[in-house]
Amino acid sequence: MAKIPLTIDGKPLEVDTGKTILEVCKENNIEILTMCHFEGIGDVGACRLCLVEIEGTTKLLPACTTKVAANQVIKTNTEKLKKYQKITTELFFAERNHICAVCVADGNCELQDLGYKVGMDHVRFPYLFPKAEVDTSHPSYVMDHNRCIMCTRCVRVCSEVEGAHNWGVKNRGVEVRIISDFDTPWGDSTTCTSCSKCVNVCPTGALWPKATVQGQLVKNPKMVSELVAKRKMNL
Amino acid sequence: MKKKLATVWLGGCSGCHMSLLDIDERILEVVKLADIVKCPIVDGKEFPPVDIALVEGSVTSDEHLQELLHIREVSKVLIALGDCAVTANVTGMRNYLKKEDVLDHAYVKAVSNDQQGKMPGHPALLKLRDKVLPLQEVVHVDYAIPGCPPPADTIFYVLAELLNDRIPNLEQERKLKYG
Amino acid sequence: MKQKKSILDENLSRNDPRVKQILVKMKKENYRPDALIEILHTAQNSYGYLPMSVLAFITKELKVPPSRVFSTVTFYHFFSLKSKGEHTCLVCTGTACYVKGAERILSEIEKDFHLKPGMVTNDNKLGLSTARCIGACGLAPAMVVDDEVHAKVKPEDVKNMVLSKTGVRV
Amino acid sequence: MNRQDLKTMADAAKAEHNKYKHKICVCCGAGCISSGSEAVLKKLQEEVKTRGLENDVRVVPSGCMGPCNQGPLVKVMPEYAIYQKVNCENIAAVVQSQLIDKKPIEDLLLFADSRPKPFVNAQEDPFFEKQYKIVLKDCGSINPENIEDYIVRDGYKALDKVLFQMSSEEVIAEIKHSRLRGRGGAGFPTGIKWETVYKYVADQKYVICNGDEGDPGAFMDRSVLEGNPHRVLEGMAIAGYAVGANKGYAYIRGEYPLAIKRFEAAIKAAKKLGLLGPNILGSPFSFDIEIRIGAGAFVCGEETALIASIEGKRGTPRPRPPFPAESGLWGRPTLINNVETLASIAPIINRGGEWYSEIGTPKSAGTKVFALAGKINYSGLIEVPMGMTLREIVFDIGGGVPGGKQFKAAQTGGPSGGCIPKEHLDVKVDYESLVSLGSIMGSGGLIIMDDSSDMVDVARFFMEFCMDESCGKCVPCRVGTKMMYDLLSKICSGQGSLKDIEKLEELAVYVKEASLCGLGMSAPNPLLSTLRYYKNEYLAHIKENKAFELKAAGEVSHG
Repeated sequence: MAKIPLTIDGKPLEVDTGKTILEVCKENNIEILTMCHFEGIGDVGACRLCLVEIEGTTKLLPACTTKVAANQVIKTNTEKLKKYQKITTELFFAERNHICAVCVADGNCELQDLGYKVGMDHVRFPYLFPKAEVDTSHPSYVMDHNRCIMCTRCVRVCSEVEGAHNWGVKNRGVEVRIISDFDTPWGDSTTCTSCSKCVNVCPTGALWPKATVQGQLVKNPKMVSELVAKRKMNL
Repeated sequence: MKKKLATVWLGGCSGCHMSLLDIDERILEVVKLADIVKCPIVDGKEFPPVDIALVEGSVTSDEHLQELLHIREVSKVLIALGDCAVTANVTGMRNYLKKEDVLDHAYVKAVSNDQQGKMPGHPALLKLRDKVLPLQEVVHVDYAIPGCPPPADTIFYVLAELLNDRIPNLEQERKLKYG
Repeated sequence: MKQKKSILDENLSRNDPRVKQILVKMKKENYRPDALIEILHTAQNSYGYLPMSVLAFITKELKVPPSRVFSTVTFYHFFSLKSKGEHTCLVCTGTACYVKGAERILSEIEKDFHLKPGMVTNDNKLGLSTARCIGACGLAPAMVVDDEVHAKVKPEDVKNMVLSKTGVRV
Repeated sequence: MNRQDLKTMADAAKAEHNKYKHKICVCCGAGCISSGSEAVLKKLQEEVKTRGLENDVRVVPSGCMGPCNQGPLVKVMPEYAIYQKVNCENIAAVVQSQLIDKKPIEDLLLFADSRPKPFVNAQEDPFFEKQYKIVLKDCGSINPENIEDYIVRDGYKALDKVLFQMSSEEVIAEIKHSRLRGRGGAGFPTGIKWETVYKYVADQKYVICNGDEGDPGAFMDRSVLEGNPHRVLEGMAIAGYAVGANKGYAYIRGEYPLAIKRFEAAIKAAKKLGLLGPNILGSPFSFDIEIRIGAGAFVCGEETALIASIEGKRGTPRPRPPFPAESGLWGRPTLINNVETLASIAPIINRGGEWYSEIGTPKSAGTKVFALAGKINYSGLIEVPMGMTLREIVFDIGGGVPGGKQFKAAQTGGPSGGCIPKEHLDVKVDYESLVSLGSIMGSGGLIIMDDSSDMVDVARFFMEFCMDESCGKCVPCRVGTKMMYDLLSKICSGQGSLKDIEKLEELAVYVKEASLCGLGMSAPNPLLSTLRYYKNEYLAHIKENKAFELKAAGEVSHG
């Protein structure tokens, strides 16, 4: 693969063309915060945590969907970016009802980890306290909309990897919600294969296996990434 | 001069105070530098001017609101202690329901043997507000220590820094804990 | 998973003229999934709204996942899952109408007909909705009663206007 | 039909039209129709017939003439006498006095109720005199449902010219030379956009006409589509030829049924004459257009969201790059131009890019159509050269603010724009100057506010719009607009604090920079511009706050 020169955070690098900024950063141990990104499923650039500054561009661009180009000068850790990462994290927490104290994912939650990483000790913006449902109709799993951050990993893994298209998104703006089929109970789904991929890629306590108690959720997110990788190998 | 310290219990379960007690013998270091002048277990009607106020719990009633406004006025440093004070936490879980429905469920519909299914209405009872609010949505908060309960080590760290006239920095991963 | 009774099990009569209209449109669009929005327009025009049974029908005919249909329907303001009422009253709340007092028209309707935007009267006779701009800014404030645009509406005339156009009784 | 046939048809129709002494246009734009112009048209046709004038007078329904709030409007040519608020009762008198007695009825002439003396020739009225019509030139003078009317006025001449006398490169060079910029709002140079799409090699390319005019307070595109659909159609075909696309989509708002109907009719008529379809005018170039009806989502005005919507999905935008020019509709190179941009193409080809580039200002060439509305005497549709001052537009053309009130602000760019205060009335309106004042040109909505407007409430109004229209995909726009709306509502209801203003400012900059698409990036503009020019009004709201129990929020001194 052809190599191109570029600079990330002052470090000169030779990288493969055709890769995204996020891929290149990972290969070079440069930490980029992500939430909607998940190894093995398509990127949508929605969470805005991976925004980077590129010299010569006034817009901030998401590392997950922006391809590297020769002689780019990329910054991933400016004060502005850090400030925005923190606001994004605060908005995540304020949008729905994240009651860590009673959450199955407490202690094993990507949203909590994000909060610790950006040093969020409190949310400065008013909590929205929306009314959100908990769907327990599925025999094995629970969907708790209170904990959902609309990263849409479940939607994408269900359509791209499993091919079932059980999940979708309804409404728009702050009223968006993940839906199963016709916004019908998950247990009544005609498309769900109960494959558990969505449960394993969910970053928070929104999707979890039944009979899990507070703080006891165990996930296996690698399962999906490895599955996708093995499929590509054509063994 | 010794500093003055107060701890307050608003809408919470007192778990944060338990965690405060979990600093164990280090409480002796705290009282070397500060007098605890007001505390749920210290008798005293007035809330005197203090250097540091540790406030547990969220604002759930009119009484809490008045109390908090007073504390803000008489405290140099106000610390929100624990998830209820910082996020509304479990106490805030009634925010997506109607207050009347919640009370109805608790006092009228619930199986109870002391109220005969009646809503208590004594004028001396505190009045619940429609929405439970974390402290920073009501007054300015100087420091927030999240956690349900917050780790004893973090509580002690913050107190020790402030009592020694240093500025605590909570924006470090190991100091923060949610839930 | 155990199969429960689903909306997809319901069947519509292909002889229903409204269903026929949808079928004609689907045929014209070669049953292409990307024509979904066009087909939904046709369905809403024939039914006045989009009943779940119609969504299930479209889903089956186009062979698209139910979640795709439902997520698309709920994204666009034009589509409604509920009946909008036999007669409709639409108040423009675009900028020009806002500046010229669309709020007062809305509160007048609320007072006279006990309707808020998105609501339908109990007898399903009259529905009230708002639009983000109907492009009649020169005539602000504007409202549309059963597809007829009314210009420079005065709040005090609203009641009679709606009554005379729709025959709705208060 | 081949080239010669087109010319023969144009000549014959011209000769036919010239037989008449008068042409009377009855405005049948959506505005005048709602004032009853269709009945007037019918009555007028009868009247002409009863008086035996049908060989002297040609009566045509036309598109929008401009002063929408004076409708129904009737224009008598060649005198250029415009009658306002014509109805079935007084139309006979108009015919009698204007055509037979040759004495116009002054009381019924345009602006008779507000001008000291109305103009017998409306072109002399300042409302029209100051305008420069390119896009709207034929709008209001031709029957939009009759392709002949368009052809008589050099219609499809530009398409003929490019197909037989110009290469794709030459067409693009001409557009670049004209310095035309996208009229949808952002002002990207049209020629460069065309060139980019042209350069990508692909088995299939597309041209999309963006007629999803979503700004509340804007109706330029509606009027053009209703009043002269063939001009847009011709522009699309020329664009297709230039970039190498043979398929076009016209995405039109569902709220504009008349525009959809007329554009559909235009496509049908053009196909019938071979001006659309395979081998246009006998050339090797084929081009077909399909209509896609919008379903009520403002965000679909954004390129990538519009594409998703045409593909039958939720209209959510995706990050760019890749831009639609590289990967657009179904992953193919796609050119997306706004209605007004496309309507400017034919005149540029006919008269040359040089001619067009000399109109307007050095950086913004040509003319711009504005929808003038709000607290203004003469609201309606106008077209002015770029660089005209706001004062001229508001006071000379628009006749100033009614009811003895004072001009307070002009809002441009809708929910993506800002408010321009009194002290900047002399700004020369073009892309750059409006941006420097914290607003944008936008698609052309121009709402005038008088001193009765509460500017914090105005900011709240637009934020509510953006919040409702946010697609919900990215966090800054989805949650940020909601937060800002809540904070603005809090301030409006008198419960705000200084800290809330700080939070608003922080969120506004964040949402502007971190959002995925143009909707989020521009959503804070009305807030930021009102904070910039009317901060005292925000502070006044906060002062009222004293009465509220939560008054201590953020105002207590500490430390």
